Amino acid sequence: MGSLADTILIIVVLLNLALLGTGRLRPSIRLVAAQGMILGLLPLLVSEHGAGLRLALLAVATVALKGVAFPKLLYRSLRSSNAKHEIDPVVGVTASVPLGLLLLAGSFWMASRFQLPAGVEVASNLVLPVALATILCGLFLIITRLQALNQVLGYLVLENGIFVFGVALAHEEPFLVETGVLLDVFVGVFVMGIAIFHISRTFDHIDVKQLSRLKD
Amino acid sequence: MTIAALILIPAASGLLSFWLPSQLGRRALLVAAAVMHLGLTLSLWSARPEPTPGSWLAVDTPGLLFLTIASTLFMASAIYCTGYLSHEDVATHIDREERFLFSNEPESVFIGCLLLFLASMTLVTLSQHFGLLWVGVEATTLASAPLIYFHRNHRSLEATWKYLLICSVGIALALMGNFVLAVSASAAQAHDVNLHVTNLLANASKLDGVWLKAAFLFFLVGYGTKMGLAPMHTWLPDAHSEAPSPVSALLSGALLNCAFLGIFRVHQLCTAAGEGEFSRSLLVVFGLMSMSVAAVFILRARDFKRMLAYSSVEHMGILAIGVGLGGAGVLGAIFHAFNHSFTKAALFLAAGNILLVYDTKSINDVRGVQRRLPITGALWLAGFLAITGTPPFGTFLSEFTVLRAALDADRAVVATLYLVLLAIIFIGMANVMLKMSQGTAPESTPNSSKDKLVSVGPSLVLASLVFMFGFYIPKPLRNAFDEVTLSVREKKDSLEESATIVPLRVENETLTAISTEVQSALHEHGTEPKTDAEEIRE
Amino acid sequence: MRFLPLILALILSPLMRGIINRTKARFAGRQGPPLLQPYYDLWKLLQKGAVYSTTTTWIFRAGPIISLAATLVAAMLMPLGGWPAAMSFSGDLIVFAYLLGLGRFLTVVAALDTGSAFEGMGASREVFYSALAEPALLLGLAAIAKISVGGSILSSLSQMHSQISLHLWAESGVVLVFVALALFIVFLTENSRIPVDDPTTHLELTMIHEVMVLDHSGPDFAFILYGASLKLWLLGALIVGLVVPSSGIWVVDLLADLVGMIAISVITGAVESMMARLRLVRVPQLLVGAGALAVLALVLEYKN
Amino acid sequence: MDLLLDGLIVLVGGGVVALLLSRTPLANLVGAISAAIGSAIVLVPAVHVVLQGVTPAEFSAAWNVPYGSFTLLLDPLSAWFVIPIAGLSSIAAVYGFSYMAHFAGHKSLGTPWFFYNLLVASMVVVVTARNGVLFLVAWECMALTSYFLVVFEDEKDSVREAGRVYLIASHLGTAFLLVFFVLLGREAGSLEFSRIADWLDSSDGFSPGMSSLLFLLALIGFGTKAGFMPLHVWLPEAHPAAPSHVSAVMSGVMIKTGIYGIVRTLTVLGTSQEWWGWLLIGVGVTSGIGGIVFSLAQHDLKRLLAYCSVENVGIIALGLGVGVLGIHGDAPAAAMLGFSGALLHVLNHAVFKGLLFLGAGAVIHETGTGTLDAQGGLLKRMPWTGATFLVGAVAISGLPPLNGFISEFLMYLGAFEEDSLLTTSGAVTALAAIGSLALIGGLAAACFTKAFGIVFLGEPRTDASRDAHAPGWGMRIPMVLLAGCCFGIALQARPIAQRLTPIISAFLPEATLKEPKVLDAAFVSLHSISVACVMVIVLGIALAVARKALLHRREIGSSTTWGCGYAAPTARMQYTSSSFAQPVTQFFAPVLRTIRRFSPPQGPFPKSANLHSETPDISMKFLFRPMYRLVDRLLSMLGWIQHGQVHLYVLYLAATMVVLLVWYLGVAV
Repeated sequence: MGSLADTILIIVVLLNLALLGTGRLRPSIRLVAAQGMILGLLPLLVSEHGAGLRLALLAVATVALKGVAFPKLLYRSLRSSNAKHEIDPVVGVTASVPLGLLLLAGSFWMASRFQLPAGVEVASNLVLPVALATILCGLFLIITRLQALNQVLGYLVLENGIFVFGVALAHEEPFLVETGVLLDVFVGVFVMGIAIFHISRTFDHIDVKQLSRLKD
Repeated sequence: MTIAALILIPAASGLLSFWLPSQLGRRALLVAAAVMHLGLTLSLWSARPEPTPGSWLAVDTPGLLFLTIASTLFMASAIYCTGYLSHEDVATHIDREERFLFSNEPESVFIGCLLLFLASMTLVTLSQHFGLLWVGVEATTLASAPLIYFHRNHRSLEATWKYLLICSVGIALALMGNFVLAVSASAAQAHDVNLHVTNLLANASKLDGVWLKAAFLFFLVGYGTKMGLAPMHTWLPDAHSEAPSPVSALLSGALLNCAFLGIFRVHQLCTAAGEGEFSRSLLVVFGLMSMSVAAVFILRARDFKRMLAYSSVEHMGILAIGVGLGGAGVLGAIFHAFNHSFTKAALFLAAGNILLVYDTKSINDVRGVQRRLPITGALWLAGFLAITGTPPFGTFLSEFTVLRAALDADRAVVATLYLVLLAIIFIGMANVMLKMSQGTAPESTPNSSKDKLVSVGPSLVLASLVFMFGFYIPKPLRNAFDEVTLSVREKKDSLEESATIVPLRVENETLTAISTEVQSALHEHGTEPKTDAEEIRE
Repeated sequence: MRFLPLILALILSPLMRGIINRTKARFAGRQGPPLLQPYYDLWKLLQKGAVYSTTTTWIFRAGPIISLAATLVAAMLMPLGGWPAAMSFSGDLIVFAYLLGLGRFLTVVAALDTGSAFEGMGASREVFYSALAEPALLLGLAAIAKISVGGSILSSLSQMHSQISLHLWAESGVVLVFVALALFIVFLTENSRIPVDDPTTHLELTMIHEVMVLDHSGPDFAFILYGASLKLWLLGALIVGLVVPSSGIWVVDLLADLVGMIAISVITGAVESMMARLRLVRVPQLLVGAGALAVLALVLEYKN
Repeated sequence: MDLLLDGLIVLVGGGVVALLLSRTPLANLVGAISAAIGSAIVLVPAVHVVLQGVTPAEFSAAWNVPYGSFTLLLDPLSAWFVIPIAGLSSIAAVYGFSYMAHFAGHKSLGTPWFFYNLLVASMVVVVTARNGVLFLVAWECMALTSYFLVVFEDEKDSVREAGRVYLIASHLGTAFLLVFFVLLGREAGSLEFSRIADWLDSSDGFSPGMSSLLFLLALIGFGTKAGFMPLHVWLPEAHPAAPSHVSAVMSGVMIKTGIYGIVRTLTVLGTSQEWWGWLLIGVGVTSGIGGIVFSLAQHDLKRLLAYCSVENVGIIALGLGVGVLGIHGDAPAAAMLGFSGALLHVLNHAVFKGLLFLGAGAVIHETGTGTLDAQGGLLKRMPWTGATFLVGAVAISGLPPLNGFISEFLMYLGAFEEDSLLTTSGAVTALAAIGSLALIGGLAAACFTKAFGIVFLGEPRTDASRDAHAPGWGMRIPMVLLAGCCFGIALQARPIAQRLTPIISAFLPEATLKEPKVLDAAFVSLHSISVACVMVIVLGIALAVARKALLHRREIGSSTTWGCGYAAPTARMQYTSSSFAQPVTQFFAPVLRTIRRFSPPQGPFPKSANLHSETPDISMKFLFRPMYRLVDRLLSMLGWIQHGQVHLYVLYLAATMVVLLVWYLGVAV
């Protein structure tokens, strides 16, 4: 079962790299959706004593949100904006991939410095590095990609990374909080979607580089 | 019951106001909800209700303090809003700076979000579970975003976007912090340890230090973003300057404190787990960074609302330093949170009046406020003195206490930097705010409105509260401060310490720094409170 | 009998002027005016009426009176020939200096009262030079106080004078010489003699004291002249008292001091005949030099 | 003690009422009366304490702020400072009533009176407070209220700028006091002065290093308020800007609270070191000579007076320095004389500086300008003002028969004593004191002959000064009163000085004498001085009578001033203030750095020629402004941080997170 978790995590990493490699928005959304879907399975695998009802519900909710709802929202705002692909990212798409690998290496180092406290068992020892890598990858997207939509995607990837960590390590997260978290993320993305809609309507572009009137 | 009411009243009335047809009704609802909320909050001071089942929500002293701040400020800006909204013309109108047409957000949405904002802040202050706390903080972001976008023009949209993105990312890191904390908690052998604050504090010693500290890092950056600690403060000046003034008042006075509460609770945990030194040093570093950044931009301020925003960054820095210094510094910090919130809110509301009349945020275009708007002008000057920590305002006492903590702790460098930065900021603000309020007013201003009770009343009340704190701190409040202060002392080895203290010192210190009730309480527990100085020297 | 020094000062002070003028005349190879000429002048002036400028106020009339009054009181503080002064108390030397200052203040103000540029000019120089002379005077006195009495609280001019003995000369003669020199420069300045000022002319723009009193006439001018000569006498007596060692026998001392007064007048005359007036910009240097002498004297005193 | 509180209550209450009356004509009356009466009430217990030498019980009220308690004590030292504060404030309030009257209508008079009353109250609290926090609060209230009085005419740019400089300067000064008190409290374990005293008795006091640090902090913090050079920059700006009765109070007594602070510090620290004496004398020499030289270079009457305040606090510092030296040179008599001189000069300066500022106010009130060269011949038009101003001028030049001389005489005596008794280092310092006192005296005479001569004597230089009228009795009486005090103190020199001895030995046990007879000699001479003063006056009168007799039945001609035969003299041919001061200013040119713009007359028939000269404050120009610019430039280097690029903002965030993690995982773990 650990092996299965491993494969999922590796897929997640690959998806990160793929995401870094694409400049066009539509495929990027698709990739993030895929990542969400995959992660939906994770809860079912983590706990040794079978998937309880709580985890099952969590899995369903995750898939529903990360895999279906978010992409829908993002497609909507993509249609509303006339942006098709990243104009000129701070770091070019091709250059992003090797940097992504560097981030991966870095996160492996970090993970190596953490040793899990006694009494904490984890589905796979890939969990921590992958989680960190995904988080960094998300931040990297937000920082380098200048299309507002891409930044939302970056935010989602970041969220996914945290999700990986949370599901795999923090068993004591009560259901109430889980749902609260998901709800918040959902509303967050929803509001961002609206914001993007407004941006594209008022500025007829969603290039955040040009959103820099407010400065000192 | 009360706890539920505190959250549900604003939430429900918020949702209600989305559909409420009559404008008058909405405003009435706003004020009514504010009044009820404030009433309930004050009632908490007399009797604290039982925690909710599962002790998800409960009233503890730090929470109550920050809840009081939030509720009071909301009351003030709710009243202010009723006047403010009537000035905002609903029709499409010309933008001040870029000369294009735009229209305001529908008032129903505005008021609705305002109330939801209050609800979420209440949730933050009352939640006894780190996860729930996080949910609340994220909720505040989402509820306040539409408020910043009230004037639907380019700049406010930009500000909203920055606010959303940066804060969401920050909060996400805080979520990571939650999970890391959970890991460190699950290290504890006892399996009943979860993220309940009380529970964690009780089992603090069992927590895994490495992961706890890691968690603190995530929380510090995450909630620090929301709190406006440099260098994560970047969203703050934009949001505060573009939001309508009553909202700026709430953001700066209440919201930042809520985020601070998050950090404070983790710090409490670290101290309880004996890792206090770690969190303290980090807080001091970030505090100083924030003050320096604020100093830089206050000196070069061109827009008075932005200047006020940067001053918020400065004061958040002071809070961080105070807590970071520990001992009396904590007292100073908590007290300062009160002073700063009230002062800053008063200033933002006054700024709203100035903005309304002069129709510009540029400092160079505003002169002679105290002639054009006598009361607002006086408020502006008083606010200036208060915000720069000048006697006889409460801010002086709190900043003085923080300074004292720094010197007691032999942190000469910190103390010096602190004073130098305060001085620079004083000069910067003096240049701006005196220039604005004095001098001869222009014969004609874009808007001809005068000081009205509803527009100056709230800030007058807040300002006079700060003035009162300069002379008198109500007993319960004072005890609450002391309690919080004692709650973040290093619990370990305080017993053998108690033997070694010079009696004279303890007597003086406790007489001055810690009020006698708490002292006696401590005696019953057999632990002697140490002087702040020695606590840190040890 | 304490009043003897005062009485002598009141009677003899104009005589000093006579001696000085006679000396100068001799140097110039002239017969010169009679020794008593200053007395005749005073008498004549007292007989006259007065002319007042319409610009002036009561200050102009008060000036000569008060400055003379101040000088008279100062005269009460000055001992002579082993005779203690009419009034003598610790620190009277300071009062002495400041009473002369009061006199100067009033003279200057009276000069300004005329609203004339000349008087203004003279006044401005007067205040400046006296400001520079003041430190020299007091530092010099401090030096004497130290070597003679030691412990100012009990030191008055009279005691200082009585302490000057041959023994003291032998002990710290250098100090005495330096101080005497410093005080002599002060003496010349305060009495507006060459090389600082020229008492004989008063129309060139370079003049100081004489030009200040340009508009005074009649009794007022008499007061001024008498005050001036009194001042001359007092400062002279100060120096003489510090230079001439006292033997303790009063007749001897008195004669010695009177001789000293004559001597100092003659010296003054000689200096005036032999030296030219300094350029105004040089005067401050002279005065600073005097101050330096006094300090030097004290420093030497600490040496031994 | 109760009277003191009653007085404070009257002051505050009256102020609030005046504030509420705001623009109504009644405000002026209420404000002035409450200020005058309130201060008068405060005066009573103070005088009683000084005369009886008994300290009433301290008034203490709990004060629920950190480290705070509301503790007041009117010990002799405090009482000594309360006397000038209350006295001058009361007199100035009477004057202020008439002075403010012509602002009535177009300005709210309630506000300035509100601040005036609070200013007086806070000054009294400052000198009686016995708790650090209370002291600081009162101290800062004093600064603020006076600030608001300074910017009374804030429609003028110059006034606003002056106010800004003042506010910033005093705030920075207070920063040092904050550190001072915090360190004090930390060492002694409390901010209650009484507890600090207990601590001193019980423990072995402050370490030498710490006490020196504390003293330096106090010297800077209090020195800023007192106006020591080079911390005086705010003073010549702020005092001229304020309404004249306020300038009188600020310059006469408010800056003395700084002196009080330093004296009190010596008490609280319980120790002193010899080099403090040198330092104080050094400060005194700098401020004294520098102050009076700059004063001479001024063209504006009130600026001149302001700089002269710097000179006088310098003199006071000299006195204190002599005192400290005396303690350490084992010359208690000298110490006593030094301190007595300093404390007495505090009182004296309050009297004559108050008088002079009121006079200046009358002049400005009548001619509408303080520029010296726009005045002239005012003595004929406002005889009372002129006469009293002359008294003040003579007094401030430290000349007999007036009070200024008495205090300087005591300092001289002390310095002479040390010069004779002390070892080389101390003696040389004492020598410096003597020399500079003498020089300062001479220059002060120059400065005030100029001020009085140019303004009140000669012919009017402008129409404004020609048409000036005498001010009403409301403004005359206060001036006459103060002028009377100048004589009174001089003639009562001995009893007053004897009052000082117990005060000083109360707060400085080291200064008390083994054998008091030495000091009696000094008191004897004070008595003889008073006698001499009387003689001067009597002789003066006698001579006046004599002169009258002489001129009796003789023809008294009157003509124009003799101009070397020049037929048509005009007022413009008179000597101007700057030309009067020229020899001095030229001599001190390297210090003054006066800026001259001179367009000389040209051609045989020159059309026009003019000379403009101004003397900006050197420490402002060459010390503080550059410092400020430097800080500004340094901080501006960080200006790029807020560039508005949101993705880079996120970069900050991410970078912080990563750096922290790497630091933590790489180093901390």
